[in-house]
Amino acid sequence: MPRGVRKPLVMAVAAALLLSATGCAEDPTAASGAGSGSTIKVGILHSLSGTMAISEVTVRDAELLAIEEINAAGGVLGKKIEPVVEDGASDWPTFAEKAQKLISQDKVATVFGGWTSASRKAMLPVFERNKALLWYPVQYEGLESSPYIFYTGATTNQQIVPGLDYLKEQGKKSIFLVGSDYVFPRTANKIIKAYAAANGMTVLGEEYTPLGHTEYSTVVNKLQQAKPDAVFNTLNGDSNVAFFKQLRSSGITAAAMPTVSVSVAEEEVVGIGPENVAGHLVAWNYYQTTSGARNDTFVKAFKGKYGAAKVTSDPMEAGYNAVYLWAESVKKAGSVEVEAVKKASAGISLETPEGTVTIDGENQHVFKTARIGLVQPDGQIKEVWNSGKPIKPDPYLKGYPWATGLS
Amino acid sequence: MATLNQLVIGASIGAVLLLIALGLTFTFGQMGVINMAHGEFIMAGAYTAYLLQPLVGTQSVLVALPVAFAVAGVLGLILERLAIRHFYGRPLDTLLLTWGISLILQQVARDIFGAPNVQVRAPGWLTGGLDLGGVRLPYNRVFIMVLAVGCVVAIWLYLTRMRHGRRMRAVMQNRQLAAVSGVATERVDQLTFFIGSGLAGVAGVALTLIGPVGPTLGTNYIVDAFLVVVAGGLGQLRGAVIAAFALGILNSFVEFWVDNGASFAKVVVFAVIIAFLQLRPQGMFVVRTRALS
Amino acid sequence: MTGAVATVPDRTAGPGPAPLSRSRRLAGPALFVAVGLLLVAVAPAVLSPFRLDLLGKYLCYAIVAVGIGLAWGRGGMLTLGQGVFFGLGGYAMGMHLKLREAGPGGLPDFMVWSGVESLPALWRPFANPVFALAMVVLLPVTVAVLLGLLVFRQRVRGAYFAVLSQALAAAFVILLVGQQGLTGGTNGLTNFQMFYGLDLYQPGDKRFLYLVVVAVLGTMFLLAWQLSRSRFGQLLVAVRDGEDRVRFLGYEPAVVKTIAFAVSAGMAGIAGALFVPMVGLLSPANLGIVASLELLIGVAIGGRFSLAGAVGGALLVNYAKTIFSEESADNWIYLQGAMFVIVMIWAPRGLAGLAADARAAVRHRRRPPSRSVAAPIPSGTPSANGSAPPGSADPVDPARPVDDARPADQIEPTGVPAVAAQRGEEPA
Amino acid sequence: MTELLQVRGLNVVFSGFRAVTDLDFTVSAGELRFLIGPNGAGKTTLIDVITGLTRPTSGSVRFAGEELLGRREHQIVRLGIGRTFQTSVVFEQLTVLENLDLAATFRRPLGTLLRRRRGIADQVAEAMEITGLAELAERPAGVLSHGQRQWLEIGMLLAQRPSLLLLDEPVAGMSRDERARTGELLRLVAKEHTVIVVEHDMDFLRRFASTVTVLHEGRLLCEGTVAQVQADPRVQEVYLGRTRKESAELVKEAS
Repeated sequence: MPRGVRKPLVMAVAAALLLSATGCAEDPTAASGAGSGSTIKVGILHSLSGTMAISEVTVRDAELLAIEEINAAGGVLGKKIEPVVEDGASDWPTFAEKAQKLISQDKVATVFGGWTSASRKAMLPVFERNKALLWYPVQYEGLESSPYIFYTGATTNQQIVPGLDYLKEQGKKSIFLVGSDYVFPRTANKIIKAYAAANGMTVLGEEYTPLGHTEYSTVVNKLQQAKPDAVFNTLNGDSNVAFFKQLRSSGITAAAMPTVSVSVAEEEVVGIGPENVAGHLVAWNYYQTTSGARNDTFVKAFKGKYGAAKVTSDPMEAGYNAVYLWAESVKKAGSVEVEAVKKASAGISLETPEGTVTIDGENQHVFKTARIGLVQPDGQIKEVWNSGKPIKPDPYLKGYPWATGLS
Repeated sequence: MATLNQLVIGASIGAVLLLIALGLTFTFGQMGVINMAHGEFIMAGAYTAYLLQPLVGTQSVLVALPVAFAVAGVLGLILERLAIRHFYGRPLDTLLLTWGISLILQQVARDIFGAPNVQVRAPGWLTGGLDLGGVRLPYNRVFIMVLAVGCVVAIWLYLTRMRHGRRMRAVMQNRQLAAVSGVATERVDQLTFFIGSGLAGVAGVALTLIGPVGPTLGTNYIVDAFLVVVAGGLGQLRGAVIAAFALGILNSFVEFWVDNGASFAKVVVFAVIIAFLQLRPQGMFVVRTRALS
Repeated sequence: MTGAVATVPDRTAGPGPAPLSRSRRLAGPALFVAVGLLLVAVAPAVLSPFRLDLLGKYLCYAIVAVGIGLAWGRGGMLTLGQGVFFGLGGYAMGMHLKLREAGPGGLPDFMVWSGVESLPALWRPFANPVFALAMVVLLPVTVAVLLGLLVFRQRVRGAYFAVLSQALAAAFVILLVGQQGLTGGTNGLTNFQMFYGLDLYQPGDKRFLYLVVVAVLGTMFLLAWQLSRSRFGQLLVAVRDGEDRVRFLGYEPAVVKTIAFAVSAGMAGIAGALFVPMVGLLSPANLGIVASLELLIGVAIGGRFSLAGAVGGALLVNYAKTIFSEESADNWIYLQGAMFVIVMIWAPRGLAGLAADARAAVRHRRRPPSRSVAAPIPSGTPSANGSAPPGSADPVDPARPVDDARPADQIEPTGVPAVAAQRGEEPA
Repeated sequence: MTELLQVRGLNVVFSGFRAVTDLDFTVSAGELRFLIGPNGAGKTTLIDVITGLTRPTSGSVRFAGEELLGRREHQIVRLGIGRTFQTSVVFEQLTVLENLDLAATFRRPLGTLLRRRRGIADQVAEAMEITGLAELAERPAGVLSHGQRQWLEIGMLLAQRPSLLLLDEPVAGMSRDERARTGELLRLVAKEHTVIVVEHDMDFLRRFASTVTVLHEGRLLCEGTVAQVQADPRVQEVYLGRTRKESAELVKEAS
């Protein structure tokens, strides 16, 4: 054989080996995940690297804590839950890729994951196509109800609308909207504007900044010019730190111009610095300070596992709840089979750190109590108002006359 | 009044841009190294302030300035010694190398300090603001502007008055000539990298006053920093100063006059730089070496 | 003496490119056919649909890599904004597919939840499949030509060009994200069902799509190969090694560069258009700074001076990313970062460079591969201050065959134009 | 004789420094003109202006009736003006043949650009012959000696079929033998082309020059045959009327 031809052949053989190695990675025994064998595999898919890791890593931690607790209590259907953790890397196609991998390679029973709307939208077709389940633990912009997704965070009528109700109750007549430039803030602000129009509030301005933006002096100057009664803040991640630091140093106080934030929880408060955000309002369904024995055990367990300095927050709690809600549904269904679990889930009610949550079988969202909180100088959030009872999820805002035409 | 305010804001944005770009004018300007890890040196400076906090309390920002300079400088020196020095003569490759390093440094920060942002408290005396006839300039902005100007003056003095500095300038202007004139260019390169990276550390400390402190801190600033250097001209202190303030003011006005202008401003800045390069292809100031005859 | 623009016919007599031994001449085509067979026949048979989809995705990136190999490896243009062209092609295709599957009122899903009430005029022509296909190529090519003429004519190059192209990617992403009603914002375009009659939910149809991707990659590879062995390819290398000197050959280097840049942009656009049905979504995250850098890094690792290296590198880097992150979700970034650093330091010409050195070592047995690996090579653009990079005193690698047209071959740039020094230009 | 190149009222100022002042300069078709002068006289600047590398402050440069100012370098090349550089620049990765072929390429139809080179074009063969590089045709240009590189550059010029050649110090750094060979080459080339040579080497000048133009501090000092110029007291002053040391250096440099 001529020497020149040998090398390509060698390379071809090497490539074939590589490819077949990939093929082998599809371990046929992986099929055990969905029920046979001694464990039940579940996927956990959050960004552990990239810009979104800031928020998502602790949600993963909370979900792993829930799995550990359930296993300690005997698991489900007599089997231990085995988490398979993947990194979404703050990249939406990666979320889709890893979701597919968890479903078809690891054969997981369900997946807990996602944070941004974009990651959810990327994963949605994967789960619908494979008829697999995703539990999505973050408050979001609504207008969605996939039969293969369970939404354990708030939809708009459980967070944004109560926030607006609260401002109205406080006599705030004019608001200014500040948000990051992506889907959640834009949709949220559309809802806010419709609400304001119907409730005699004026929207003095609407500003969006790119994700990761850190220069807010101009936005603050616009606020100073517009002098709104309150600011509705839908900024995400890093931008909140810059916004609040710069808001404070410009001399605008929370008393003169309070902001209501929907993406600032205990964890973000630490990064912003409590002194920079103290006195401002936030809207969530859960705070670390929420009273109740169930929350006390959750906070204690979380600090016990991850360190006393750690705080708990709404998305973490929603992720934690998601695992328990799934486990409860599996127990009720007596199987991890997707359709059975979906069927069994309707109406499941659970005592969680935020209080009682119930799965709404109609849209696979959960009933949640809305809570408005005031950030304290120590970094904790004090509840100043709540909705009294869990609010029925209404992702398309069908029950709100002013919202017709939004979807 | 709003206009005046925007001018002040523009200047303070310019000061931030200048601080983050200053180090790059050296490493990019003199050595042609496209250091994508420059952002992570900024991050290292910010975390230095965070680490010093429990030791020295709320004055940590002041103490952190020299310490962060040293920390980031040493990081830069290590990078130069271990990797970049293999790359002289092919500067573009350094981009890929330093990008890999920046990925690693981010992950290191995530593993050491955790993924969420951490808090660096500003000293009490930086919390107020200066009233300039109705325009309020926060003290922390004043501090950053003073710091930026201070850094520029220090560098200028260093480059013109000190022997080491003059050597650095010589290498910047004509590496070969400097080498044959007996300047140890390799030593100068190390020093340049130390100073350039150290300046990133200083910028990092300053940024704790106005922005987030987290593993991805650097990625928020790196592109802006490069644009300043490109618009200013390679290795040109004067160009970098003018470019930083021009871009800062441009940014602040576009953002103010256009509704929802923050995104738009970034696009405008890019367009303006492209247009500007049509007039001045080599940046604002070019070292002129007359054609040799 | 007349200086007339008379065209001189090629003489047929006289030596052409130096003849090669038969085996060496066949090595390139043999490799091409072997890899082709592997991709067409073996991979679909061996891989699960999930893995085949992933391979299809890598191949889309490999198409971009071919273009980068041309623009950067041959032309010396370090383009950090290739994601923009990938995105333009991808969005052109995505818009068409979305319109095909549009819900009530002819609106794509994201417009419904973004509150857009009637189809924007910009979208309308994309309903036409032919128009969409044409735009896949024309949009990126047009942008590349405009940008190329603007910056190359002004002699913006080297690091300047790199930074500008990076800023282009940043600005493009911001534009896309800011026009949510028009582009789907950060979410991008998701949830595709059909692609020109192929049902993307059917494994069989998906496999066919995969074969289409393989065929396109093969075609693009051959196109780039022909271009780089042609006179244009030599001119491109000449521009890379001595842009200012090329002016005195009667060519405007800006035009030569712009053409190569536009071809690479067109390839990226085609890759983006295939990526959309292959992966099922396209978002600004696929075209930003990081995505563009990842496209580039594959080429660097594979070996930018070799088109085959570029393709192999793109496949390897993306495969490694998948495998690293599956094996170690917490620490894969370290592995990835380390891979970049190690290759850049110890194999500056990439894996193809290593392979060439190994070949040379075997053939000549006179120079161990380690030496030429460690020998620094100059960057793709000439260092205009006239400083010769170390090692350029012996610029001719014995590994370099006389005929540089074969894809696996190495063409190292050297060239240190004194012209630039005379113009008082800064090191690029 | 027809005037091929006319430079009129040329001024070049580099940030305050007057490199060329009010220069008038004419070269007729078929001439072999030498351009000399001490360092900083403006010789290379003049060539840079003619070839479009430097934009003058004012003045006019006409070539065969066409104004050159405002044209870009490659357009000027396409008009038929070629030049070499003090430090020769060839494409080291390409072979000698490829270098020459590339230089000849712009006169070909566009379609040939997309094809591979097959065979050798006439003007390439001629250029190889005249420069004596035929034997090295398949060698990469990177391995050539300094002298061979200069010849290759001249060969590349010839392959372009220009009507005016500008050679910037073609024998600088060459050995005696190489200089002699270059001189012969120059004679051959000058038979069919108009050539302007910038040169320092007095010996070379005496042996090969016909007409000489002397520049000094950006101005035209004098013009004439070698003998005339050497006899001109102003030239002597410029070259010799300085301190002994400087002239000694000049002599050293020139040899």
